[in-house]
Amino acid sequence: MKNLSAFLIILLLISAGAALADNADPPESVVTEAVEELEVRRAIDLEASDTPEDEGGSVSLTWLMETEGVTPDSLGVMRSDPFGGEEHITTLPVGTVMYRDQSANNGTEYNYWVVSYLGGTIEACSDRAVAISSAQWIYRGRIGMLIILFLIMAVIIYYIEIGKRGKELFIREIAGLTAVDDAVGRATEMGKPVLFIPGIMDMDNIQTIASIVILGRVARKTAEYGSPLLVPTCRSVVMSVAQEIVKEGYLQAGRSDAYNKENIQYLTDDQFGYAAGVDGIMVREKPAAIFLLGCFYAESLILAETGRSVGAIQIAGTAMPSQIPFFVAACDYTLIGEELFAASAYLSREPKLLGSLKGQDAGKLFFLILIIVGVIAASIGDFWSPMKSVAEFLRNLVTVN
Amino acid sequence: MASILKKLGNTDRRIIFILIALSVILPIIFKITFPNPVGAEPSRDMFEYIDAMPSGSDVLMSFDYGPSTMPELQPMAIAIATHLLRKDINVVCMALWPEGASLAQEVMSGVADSLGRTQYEDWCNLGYKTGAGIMIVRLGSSMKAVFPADRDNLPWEEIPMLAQISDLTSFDLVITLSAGDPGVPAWVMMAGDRFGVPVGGGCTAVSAPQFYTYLQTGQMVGLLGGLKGAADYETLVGIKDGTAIEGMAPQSVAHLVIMLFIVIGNVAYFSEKKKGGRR
Amino acid sequence: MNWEILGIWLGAGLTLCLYSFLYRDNPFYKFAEHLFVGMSAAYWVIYSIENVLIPNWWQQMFPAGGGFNWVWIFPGIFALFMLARIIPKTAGLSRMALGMIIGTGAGLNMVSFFQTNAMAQVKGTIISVSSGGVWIIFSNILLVVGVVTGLVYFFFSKAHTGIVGKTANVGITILMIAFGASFGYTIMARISLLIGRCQFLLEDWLPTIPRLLGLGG
Amino acid sequence: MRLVIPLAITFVTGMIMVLHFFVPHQPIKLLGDNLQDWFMIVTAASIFLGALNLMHVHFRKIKLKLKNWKYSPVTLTGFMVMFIAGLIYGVTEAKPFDFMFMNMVAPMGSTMFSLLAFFVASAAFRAFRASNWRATLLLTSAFIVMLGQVPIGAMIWDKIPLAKVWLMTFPNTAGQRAVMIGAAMGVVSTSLRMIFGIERSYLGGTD
Repeated sequence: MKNLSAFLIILLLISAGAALADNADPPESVVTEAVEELEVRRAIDLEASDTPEDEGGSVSLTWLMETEGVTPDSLGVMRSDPFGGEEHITTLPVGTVMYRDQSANNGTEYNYWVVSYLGGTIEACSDRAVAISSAQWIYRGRIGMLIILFLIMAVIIYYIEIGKRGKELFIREIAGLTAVDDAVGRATEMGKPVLFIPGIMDMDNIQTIASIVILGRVARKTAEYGSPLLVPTCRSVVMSVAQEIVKEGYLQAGRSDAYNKENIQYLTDDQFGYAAGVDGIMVREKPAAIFLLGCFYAESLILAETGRSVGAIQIAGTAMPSQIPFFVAACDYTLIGEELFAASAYLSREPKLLGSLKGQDAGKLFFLILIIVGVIAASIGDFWSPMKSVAEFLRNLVTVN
Repeated sequence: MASILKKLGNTDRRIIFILIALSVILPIIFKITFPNPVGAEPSRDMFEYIDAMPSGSDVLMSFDYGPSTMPELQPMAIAIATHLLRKDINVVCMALWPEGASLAQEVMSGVADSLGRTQYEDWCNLGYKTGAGIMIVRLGSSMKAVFPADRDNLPWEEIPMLAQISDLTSFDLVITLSAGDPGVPAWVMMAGDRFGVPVGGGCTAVSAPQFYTYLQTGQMVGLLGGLKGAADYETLVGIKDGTAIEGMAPQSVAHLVIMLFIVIGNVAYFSEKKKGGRR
Repeated sequence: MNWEILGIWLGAGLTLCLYSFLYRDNPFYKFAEHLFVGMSAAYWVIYSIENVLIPNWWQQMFPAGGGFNWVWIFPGIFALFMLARIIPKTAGLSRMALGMIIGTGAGLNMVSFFQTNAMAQVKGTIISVSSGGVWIIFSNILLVVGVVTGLVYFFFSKAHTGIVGKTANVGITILMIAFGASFGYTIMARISLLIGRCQFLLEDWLPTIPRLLGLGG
Repeated sequence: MRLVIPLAITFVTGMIMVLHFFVPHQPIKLLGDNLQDWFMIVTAASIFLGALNLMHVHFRKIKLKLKNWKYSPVTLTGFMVMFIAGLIYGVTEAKPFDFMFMNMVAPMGSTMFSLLAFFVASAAFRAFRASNWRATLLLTSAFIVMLGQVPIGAMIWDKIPLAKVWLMTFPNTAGQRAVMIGAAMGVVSTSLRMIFGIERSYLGGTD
């Protein structure tokens, strides 16, 4: 913004100068004479102030240039301190109208002035301006954000703590999850296996973690219904975690005898290699239900396509924005973005997940109300000005500088 | 009818592959070109913003992509670089993706040679750094701390055009050519919102729809989305034989073919469903 | 044969090797794929040495003018911790480096995402919907309603029944239009990449064949 | 106990970055600047880690004669040739390293992803179904965008590009923004859990 205004000022000065020259329109000889008599242009309206919102040690200077007179070769910024020291800080090209002195000591009162050089000597000198540099503790334009962020963080931590103490936190039913049971049931009826694909990322990805939580639920259902569950993975760590989770699920359903470790296998780390491998499994085993939950990239399309072509019910879920559309178009149910995390929180009942979800909801609710009130105020404000300032206030609340 | 459709539904993938390949290859071979009108698109905003900049301005151009998205982003880079250098704007290049450093060199040396601009005076290539968003925040306090030397290890002090650059705010505009993460969001967050430097740029078509929200809020001054954005910019700058403009004809044909595929596929699906068959 | 033509043939040959996957998985594809993985990994390593480690670490620790900046030992130690992962016995040390990377990233992401993707977006949505022409008013209302109902859809503390359910339904409708736009753009992107390769094969590589034959004959 | 120091490091570094945003005063600025410099170096080391891992995987494949082990020497040779060329000649333009990047790595990289065009086409035919109202709406919006993006759309009907611009500017922006705000809240809460050590799965297990 400062750059822009400086630029505008220069532009104004140039155009003003041009306009003056045009208006006067004197004979050429007169102009030449006049120039010789004129003095060298000097800086005027010099202002010095502490650079706001910094770690200190800096003073900002702004000035204007006289419009009439001989243009100097360059400008110099000079400074003197209370102890009598006088120094030349920098040389600047003509046309500069601002400078930031980064070498000031905090708390020292400095005198600044700008000199005009012509032919290596000082030909003109501006008035002096005084400033003391200091450090600030906070960016003023960010205080509003600090307060809102702090409140939301407090709410999240509050809900996590409440959850840890064992209080029930309500989370709505996720539509895709009810479909899980139906899909597994149908696979059983048809006597075909269920295929679960936990994405292609490793266990450090939160989407993979969410996916594995849902795998636990699917495993329990397949164990109850007695249909085989296939889990090909793209990472060896995911494979071992998946084996544990599925085993646990079969144990809970009282069918640990039906658990088959061989059904959960690691294929390859390679993206397209994995897609080709899973395609092979789909074509061979013809699963009746396919779950595509987790972090997917470009291979999502290849997987969903083959799944559709073997006639399986497909339930997908990912937070990858560019893959969601493909899943919506090619699958029967899709958990969109955050629904994936909500589903895993819903199933695991883990306080840290549920609490975060509630805290995020509080944040969303806050913004929602802010938007609604703000829009109403702004719209009424077009006819009744007091409301305009309400809208302006709300807008400032969410403005960060 | 239904049986034909059913057969179509089971068509070997390879036939589909050949059809889509032909829809791209034929327009290229027969050099079909379509005029590419540029409406009130964000690519026009980008062009007008740069066009209004005075010569001598400093622009930071970040090459945040690799070979995998070159066909979309390289023509944008060439068109924007041509526009900037033609207007005598100083271009400082860098990369958030390692491959971007090499691609920047290729683009800039090509464009600069054709316009008679010199490296280190009119443009320079600082190269690649790790750290993405965190590195950009550091650029906000000191450019030289992050780039003590350029891509070819030439010290910062020995590059004349960098004398007037101290940190991100020294730039009048940041342009990012972004293939994903890190890319546009990192620049908008750090350079734009945190340090107040205007941000514009281009991205792959995959991520373009997301960034429309940054346009409405003014967090970005303009955006080129995918090959269409590149073709728009080539049109606006007046590059006649640009690869993106040339690509618009095969792109058109391929879009029609894919839409046709979707329609046929759905007709087959619904007619089978009507017959009582399960999916 | 000059270097330029050799380069084009190398590129074309490898391109065709990869495209052979469309027929079926085969040794040519596997060869090119494995070569690509190895070469691009080396590219990343070389750049992280030449563009990061040498100028930003080594030359800072041992400046050109001589001397030794001991502060720079610390990042070196953290970097070594990171590498300690390879040896199972020392793998635990990598948690220190991981802690630093995750902490720094989380700290930055928390404020940046909140500022840019939440606060600024809310600010951009607080607009007047009573001025301008009918069409502009309609469009602006759609924008506001879309954001509000979309947020309601992703609100998990209330069941989707009654008025909340109806609002969420409006939300998912707008979301589907947005996803449709992403869908269209993504298809465009994929096709563009194919066009780029076809342009290379047809316009750069094909013309070299007669040139080569001319050279040979 | 073994997690105490890493969690402390996460907390301290996270807090420095948060404070760096709000507080311009020393010593926060100095700490933040240093941390950012260090971060670059440690992430560069993690690129090394990835490469070493790759070598390890392929050596193991060869040793145990695992599936497709015959291709592992290709990866290793490719790595070594490129690596040595980079060390000897540097990254300068028109040197062997740059030549290999421009003529081998770049074409292969772009080809790998252009394969997806074919899979999109085949999915268009076999998988994208307007089977429910959501998918129908999605496909309709996609059609408008696909036509509006290319010159042929304007040739069919000159209002199509206008419709596309409107669709992108209003409904698309609204939808993307709702997702964006929601996801930002997710990032805030995840980062918060990490900084305060509530989430520690990334450190490998809990104790």
